[in-house]
Amino acid sequence: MLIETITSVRILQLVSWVVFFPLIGLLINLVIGRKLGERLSGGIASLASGLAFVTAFLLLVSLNSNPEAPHVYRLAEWINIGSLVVNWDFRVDTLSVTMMLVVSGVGTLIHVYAIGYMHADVRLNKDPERYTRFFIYMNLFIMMMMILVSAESYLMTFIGWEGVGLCSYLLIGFWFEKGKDGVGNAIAAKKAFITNRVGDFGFLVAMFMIFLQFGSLDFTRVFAAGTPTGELGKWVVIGISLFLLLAVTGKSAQLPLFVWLPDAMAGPTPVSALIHAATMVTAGVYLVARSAPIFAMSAFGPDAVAWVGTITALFAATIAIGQYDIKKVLAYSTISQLGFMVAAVGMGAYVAGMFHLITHAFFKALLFLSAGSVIQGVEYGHHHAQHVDHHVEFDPQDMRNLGGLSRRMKVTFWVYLVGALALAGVAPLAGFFSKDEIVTFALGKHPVMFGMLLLAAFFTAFYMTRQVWMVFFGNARTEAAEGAKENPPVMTVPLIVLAVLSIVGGALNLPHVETLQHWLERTIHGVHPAEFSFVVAGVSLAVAFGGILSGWFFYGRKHWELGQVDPLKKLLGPVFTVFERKWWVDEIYNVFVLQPYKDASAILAEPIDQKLIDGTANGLGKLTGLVSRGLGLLQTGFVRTYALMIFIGVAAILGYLITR
Amino acid sequence: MTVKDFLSLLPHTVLLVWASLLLLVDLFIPKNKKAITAMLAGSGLLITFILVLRQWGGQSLAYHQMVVVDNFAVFLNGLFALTGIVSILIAYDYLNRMSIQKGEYYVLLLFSVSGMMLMASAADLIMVFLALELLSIPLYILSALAIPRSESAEAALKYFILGAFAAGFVLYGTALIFGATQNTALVEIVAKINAGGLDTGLLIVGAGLLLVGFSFKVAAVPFHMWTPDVYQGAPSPVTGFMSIGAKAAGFAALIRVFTLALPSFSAVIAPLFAVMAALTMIVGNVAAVSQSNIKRMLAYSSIAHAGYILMALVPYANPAAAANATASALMYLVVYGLTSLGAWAVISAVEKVDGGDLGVHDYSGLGKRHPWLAAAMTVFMLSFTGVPPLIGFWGKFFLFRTAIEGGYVLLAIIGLLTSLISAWYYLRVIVMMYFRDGEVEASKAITINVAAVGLAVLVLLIGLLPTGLFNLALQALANGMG
Amino acid sequence: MNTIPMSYFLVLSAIMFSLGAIGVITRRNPLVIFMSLELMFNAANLTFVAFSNAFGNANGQIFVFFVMVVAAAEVAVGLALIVAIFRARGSIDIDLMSSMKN
Amino acid sequence: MTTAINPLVILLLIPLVGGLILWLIPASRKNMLRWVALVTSLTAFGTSLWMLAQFDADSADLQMVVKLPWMNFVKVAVNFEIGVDGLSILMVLLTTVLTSISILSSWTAVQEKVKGFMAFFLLLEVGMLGVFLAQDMILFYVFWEFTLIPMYFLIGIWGGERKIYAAVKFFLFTMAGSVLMLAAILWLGVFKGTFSVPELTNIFGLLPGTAWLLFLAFALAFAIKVPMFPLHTWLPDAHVEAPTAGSVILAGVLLKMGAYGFLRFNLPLFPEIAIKAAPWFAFLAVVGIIYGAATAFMQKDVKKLVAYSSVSHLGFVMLGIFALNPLGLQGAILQMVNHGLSTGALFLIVGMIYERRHTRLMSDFGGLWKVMPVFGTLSLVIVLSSVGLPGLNGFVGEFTILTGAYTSVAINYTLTAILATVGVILAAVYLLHMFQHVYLGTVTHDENKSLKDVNWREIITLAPLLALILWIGVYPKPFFALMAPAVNNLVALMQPYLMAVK
Amino acid sequence: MLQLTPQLIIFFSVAALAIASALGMLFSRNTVYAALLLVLNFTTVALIYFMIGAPFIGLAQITIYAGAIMVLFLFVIMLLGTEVIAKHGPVGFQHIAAAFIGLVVIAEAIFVFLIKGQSALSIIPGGNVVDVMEIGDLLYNQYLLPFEITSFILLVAVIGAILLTKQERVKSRIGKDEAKK
Repeated sequence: MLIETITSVRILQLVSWVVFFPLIGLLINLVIGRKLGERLSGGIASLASGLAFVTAFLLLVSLNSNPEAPHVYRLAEWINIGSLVVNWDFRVDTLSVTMMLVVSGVGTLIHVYAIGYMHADVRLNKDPERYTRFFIYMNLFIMMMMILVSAESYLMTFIGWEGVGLCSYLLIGFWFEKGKDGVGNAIAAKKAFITNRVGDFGFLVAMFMIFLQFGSLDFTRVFAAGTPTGELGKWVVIGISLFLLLAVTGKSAQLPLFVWLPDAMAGPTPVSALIHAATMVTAGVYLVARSAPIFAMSAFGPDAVAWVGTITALFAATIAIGQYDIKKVLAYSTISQLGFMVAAVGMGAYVAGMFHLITHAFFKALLFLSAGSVIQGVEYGHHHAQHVDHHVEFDPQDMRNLGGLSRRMKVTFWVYLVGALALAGVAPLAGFFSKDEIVTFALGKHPVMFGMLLLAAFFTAFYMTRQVWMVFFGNARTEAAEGAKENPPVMTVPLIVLAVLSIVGGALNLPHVETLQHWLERTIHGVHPAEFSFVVAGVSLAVAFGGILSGWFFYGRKHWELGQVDPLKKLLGPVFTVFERKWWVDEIYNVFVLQPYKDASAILAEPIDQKLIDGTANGLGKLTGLVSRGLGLLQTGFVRTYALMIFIGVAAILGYLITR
Repeated sequence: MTVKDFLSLLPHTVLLVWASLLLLVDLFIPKNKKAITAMLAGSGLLITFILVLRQWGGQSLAYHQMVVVDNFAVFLNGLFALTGIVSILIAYDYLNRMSIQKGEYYVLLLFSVSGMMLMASAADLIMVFLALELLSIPLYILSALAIPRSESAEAALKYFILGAFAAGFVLYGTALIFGATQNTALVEIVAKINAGGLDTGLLIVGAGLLLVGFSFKVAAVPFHMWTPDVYQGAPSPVTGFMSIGAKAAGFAALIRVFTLALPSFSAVIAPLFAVMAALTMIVGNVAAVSQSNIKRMLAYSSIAHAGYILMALVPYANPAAAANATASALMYLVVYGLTSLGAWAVISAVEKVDGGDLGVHDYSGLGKRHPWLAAAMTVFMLSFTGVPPLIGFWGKFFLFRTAIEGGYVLLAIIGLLTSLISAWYYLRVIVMMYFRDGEVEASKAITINVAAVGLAVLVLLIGLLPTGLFNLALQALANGMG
Repeated sequence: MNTIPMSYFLVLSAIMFSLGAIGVITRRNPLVIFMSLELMFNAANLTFVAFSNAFGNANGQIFVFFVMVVAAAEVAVGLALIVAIFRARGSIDIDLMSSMKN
Repeated sequence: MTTAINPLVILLLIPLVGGLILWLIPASRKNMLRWVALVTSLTAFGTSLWMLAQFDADSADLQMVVKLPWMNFVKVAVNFEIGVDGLSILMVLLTTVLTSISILSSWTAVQEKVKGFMAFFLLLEVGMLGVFLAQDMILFYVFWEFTLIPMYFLIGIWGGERKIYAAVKFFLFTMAGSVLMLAAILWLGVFKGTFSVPELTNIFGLLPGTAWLLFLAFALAFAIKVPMFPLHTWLPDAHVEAPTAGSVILAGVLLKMGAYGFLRFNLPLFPEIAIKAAPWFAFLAVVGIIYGAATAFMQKDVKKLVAYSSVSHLGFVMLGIFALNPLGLQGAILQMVNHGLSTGALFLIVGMIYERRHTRLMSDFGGLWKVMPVFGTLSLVIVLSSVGLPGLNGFVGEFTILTGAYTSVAINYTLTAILATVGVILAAVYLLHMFQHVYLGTVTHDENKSLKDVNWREIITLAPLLALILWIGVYPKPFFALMAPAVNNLVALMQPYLMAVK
Repeated sequence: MLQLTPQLIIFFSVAALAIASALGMLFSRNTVYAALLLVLNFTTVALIYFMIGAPFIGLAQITIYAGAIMVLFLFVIMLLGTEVIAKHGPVGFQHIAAAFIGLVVIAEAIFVFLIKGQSALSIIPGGNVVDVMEIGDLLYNQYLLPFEITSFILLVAVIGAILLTKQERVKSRIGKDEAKK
């Protein structure tokens, strides 16, 4: 009976509840959250997210037994003007359900973790009032993410797409009065939003082109439309794919729009884990996977995607090597891993990309949360070491200030290690399988791509090793690190769950079993699994170990001392500086984009608007006044002049009249 | 002279006799009781007004074609009589405050009004000339009423010299037209012209010279230059009176002679009108912008308004627009008259004994100190600007409509753009009254305040239902001579 | 034929009229200005009388009669005005009467 | 369709009567004056709802038409002809809503000359409603010009430091455009024999040159009012100097009169010219979008920033109108409503902080969200609505407009729409810049530390706007449904010309 | 072709005298001379009137104009003692401009009257004499109304003359304020 119920197709109609549960949660917290107290407030939010997960799971079960896809459920009409018909339609297929599961699953764990984390965080930042607000934002995020993945049309996807951007903005700026000069976080939030908007611009233009070409924005109708004919049609599809790529680079932090993600680490750590590692940033990957039929029509759109992903993967990895901030390293690592995913979907390896998306969600969320655990543990130590009246600037995220935490925060250490190894691609952890699949695809695609991805993988292993050693091994380099202590179970339990998932996640799509492959094939047609090759697997495993070994070579043999120069810098010199300074990308943007825009605006606002345009308007007035005074000069006051003027008038009139 | 002749000119005759008798009666009225003179003068005008109204609908040439009584004349005569009444209301308090209260003021006013009425009724060029003198000479004297104030003397002398100068052109023009047609009666002239075979050179030069004289009276460019000085120098109620009276009389003659008697020359005259109208609108409005004295500003504005009326008269011979041309001009004379008299009433109320508080900036704070006067002034200024739904808008509306109907779109656009410029200086008065603080004081006399507020109410009310006025103006042409 | 063309009279009157106008424009003394005005009126009168003769009717002469009366009236007012101004200011120079301008 | 008691006439009368009642109340009874004004405006709002109830959304026709003879001179009749259709009904509702809100917002902000303020406001409402309801060109012009007077006084008497400059500039600029419009109206009336807009629709037999001139005369009047670049320069001054309620109405309704004018006159009267002019106007609209955004970014005064943002937003509206397809037009009309709500609300929040601090410079603020959390949250929603965040009203309008522009046959340059889309990015730039400087960061000024959060009256003032912002964002269907038939009608009117031109 | 008949010679001489006296008035520095030259002009014009059959008007011209009005002028000149006023005013271009425009107007008159004129009218010296009877008849019949109006004009002029020249016993407040300034 029960089985029958949950496998029936009617269960799929529940899909809108993945949106409504978080909405209800956020409304409850919005209205009475402050009165509920922290536990209850956080609990409700987590429950809302958890119920969304349950719903998603029910969908999974039902969908499994109702393979005829896709299922579309209409909630309400939305826009219906002429040929533009867009409705609040939810789409249930394997791809969307997969994303829902990842989002709500990881999301719920992070919610639970945040109950503990935020309890401490709001006190450290001296504003406990803001606790509820955090969970409102988090539920809003889950809701928006659910809209994004469950949408049946590009436009509805876009709502979620920008909605999660908003949540990102709000959560990066959660401590809006903190950061550099008191506005650092606010500026980081703004940067994230605006950079994302640049990507969204691409999304919008892509939508216009889709609408013009296919006459609809609904996935079903667009994908069913078939390849446009003619030269124009060909270029339109290329345009669509390239503008979608722009959207992807914004949301998934790819070159050249990745710059916001490192700064986004200003948000509370659960946010970094959920939004800026596990879910939101992968929306770009999802978008490409979702738009697979369009990319399939496009001549070189997929290649562009693949190359952008590949270059980003390598580029970000190099930067990660030169960072000292524990979260920044992870941020660049995220960019790099997103590069892998984007490269994968670009190569047509949609399943591989999705697979990596899922595993990455597990281990990167794990890493971030663990980093948060580290930070809070160290903050705790810092506060205990601190005397009340004098406050020394201290950065608990700077790895140079840490060290030796493996002894003080044992759970955190072990789960971190799991995450790091998974990320490095050590078999049989989750990361190995997913990354290996991508690398295998790359070999088939282009040798250079293959080489670059391998190099990125090598760097990944290297910087993770560097990080683990700097944070957890050696001696505690500051008092704070000395006094660090393990966090409560509400935080560590989710970590352990995620660690387990990071270990076993690879089972989702084991070679030759390929559960995920078969599951997603129902939605994304025409993808084939990569032929598993022991050679490639061996090479990639070797690369991982090579990275770890060289990492150990530089950072493991000799413990880091406070104030020392990075050992790698001695070896690489200026090259390392390039990594350390992030290839000066921010500076380049500043010189070539921001400053010119500011200058142009200043010119428009002052010389053009005030002087030229307003000046012209006022000048016309002044001119009238001038002419007026000029006419006044004729009015001499002498009656004889007036008589003369009359006489002149007479002469003129007579002159005119007699010549007619 | 027959009884019919006498009855035709009954209002004029009554007014002239009333004025002469008032002159005698005034001798027996003590200096401090000139209110009686004022009231007697007012009642004379009222009686005249009633007599004028009774003539509506009839049409007759009288006194050997010297005068004509038609609706056109009646319409304007009514306007003149009312103008006279309002001027008395405005003047009485003003003259008291300035200590120049004289019974002769009212007598001369009545004579001037009768001159204007004769002008509107004149059907012979001799009558036009004599009426012109009868209306002008009292105005010269009234302008000089405030002597020894130097502005008054200056204004009177300038007005006199230039007025006589212009009258000379009228006279000479009349002589030439007489020479061309052997006649001075308009009906005969029309008949002669229609018969053909005339010395058109003489005729057209004569017409040109008449135009000069009339343009002087209505203050059209380039015969406008007396206006600012005279308006500024003459006592304010006198200025108010002549701003509408003299202008309307000038237009009465202009319309009578040119549109009714000489339409056959329209091909030659219309371009002349057009150029003059354009120049008048531009010069009047632009020059007003830089004025700081409110009387001078309104003088330029009066020039500008003459330009608008002239603009509507340009297509006077175009059969499609002719009726509307004259009707809209007549209507605008009423519109301008109501608004202008009102504005001058306020100015008279605000003016000080020493001639102070005549600057636009002196009106600062009037809105607070004298809300009624200020509100009235606001209405007048907005009406001058042509903001709906005030009467000024409808006046301009019909004028521009006529110009466009007659095919002079460019002229209409010039008019519209210059009325935009006019908004600038009219608004400045409102700015001063409401947006600036000041300690301005104004007369609290009931007459002048009633005149100002009453006119404002009229401007507002007629503005809501302007049809009646325009239809009246149309009917004024229904039985015109010619 | 011992007639004189009408146009001669017209030109003569035009010249006199113009001279009068020039006088109004150029002279500073208002008395002379008045005289110049009288000259202008006089020129117009000449035209009337000449036409009257040419047409053989008396209407033009009647007109002249009226003009003379009006001229007399104007002169009376004008002279009175000058007297009043002279009393008030001690001068009748019209160029000094130019305080209102622009 | 005539009903015994016509809502439109009553709607026009209510504020007028309210104004007269105000006149009878002594000036010293300030609260009574406020209540009377509020009740009047709410009654007007109620009447507009009644009108909505009577409105048949499936019909493209003018409804509730009243046609009374007003003037009849010689050949051409001027009628008191009013009616409402899909193009105007939302504008009427917007007017009544915003007037009530504006009056509520000036409850404490206006303490001097309350009587005059409220009376002018109600008069202004009469004028605005008249503009949207009038179906006779002369009547339209009368109402159009009439709105100038109350607004002129509202700016001039209750305005800021440079109020006189701003008031006069506002008056002169608007009049500059409308005088030429009057010439065009007169020309049409005289030579086409009627002033009635429905009768004039799709007039034939105009020479191309004449049609162009008439079109431009109308367009100039409306473009100044909208305002389109480069005729916008009166707007920042007027907005900054006007009292809060005045700015709300100015941005919320008066600017819409310009855009509405294009819809009501330029498109139906001169379809062929409109199609030919579309690329040029679209170009100007896009320049306005980007120019307004860039200029807003440089402003130091919050109110000025919002003012320039109007230039940018109205650029979208104009782009939508000249897309000349259902998408663009419906988007434009909705965006007119949206801009009224969002920018009106923005001016309200600026007014609220101005009332507390008597400054509007961004440099005087910072960290307000911390001090005034509720206010900060409300502001954020409003700012995001203005940014065009999906799920809020601004996005629906902008997206439909941009899609319309992109697919427009009349504009025919897809680059136009793409450039306009850049405006979406730039809007985020200047608005978030403002939000950061005013609300985020630390509290930099001690005066700001003790600021009171919004009170209930202020929340009630903002609440209807927020509700509408969310409603339109999530479920705009009823709004689109109201205008769809009329817009389709308009498009159908242009269709033959569109075929001919392309 | 122009034939110099005696009538023409007389006309030209008289016309020359008229123009010369007018010019003399125009240029004379002394107001008294100007007045006397104007009298001469009026008299010459009266001569013309006699010549072209308008004896009544000629007589009136001499009595009213040359006699009464000019005496009035001389009277005022002497009363005020303002015979000479400096010739050159503050507006220098005035004379040249006036002369130029005057010449233009004269040229226009010559053009329209002499060159372009189609009028075949001519004057018969000594002919078409209008006697006083005829004038009186016209004046009291056809021109009764204008005649009456002129009387009112004269009345107004009288009132004006008295009003303007009457010395107020009690000076008006304006006068006092003016004096204080």
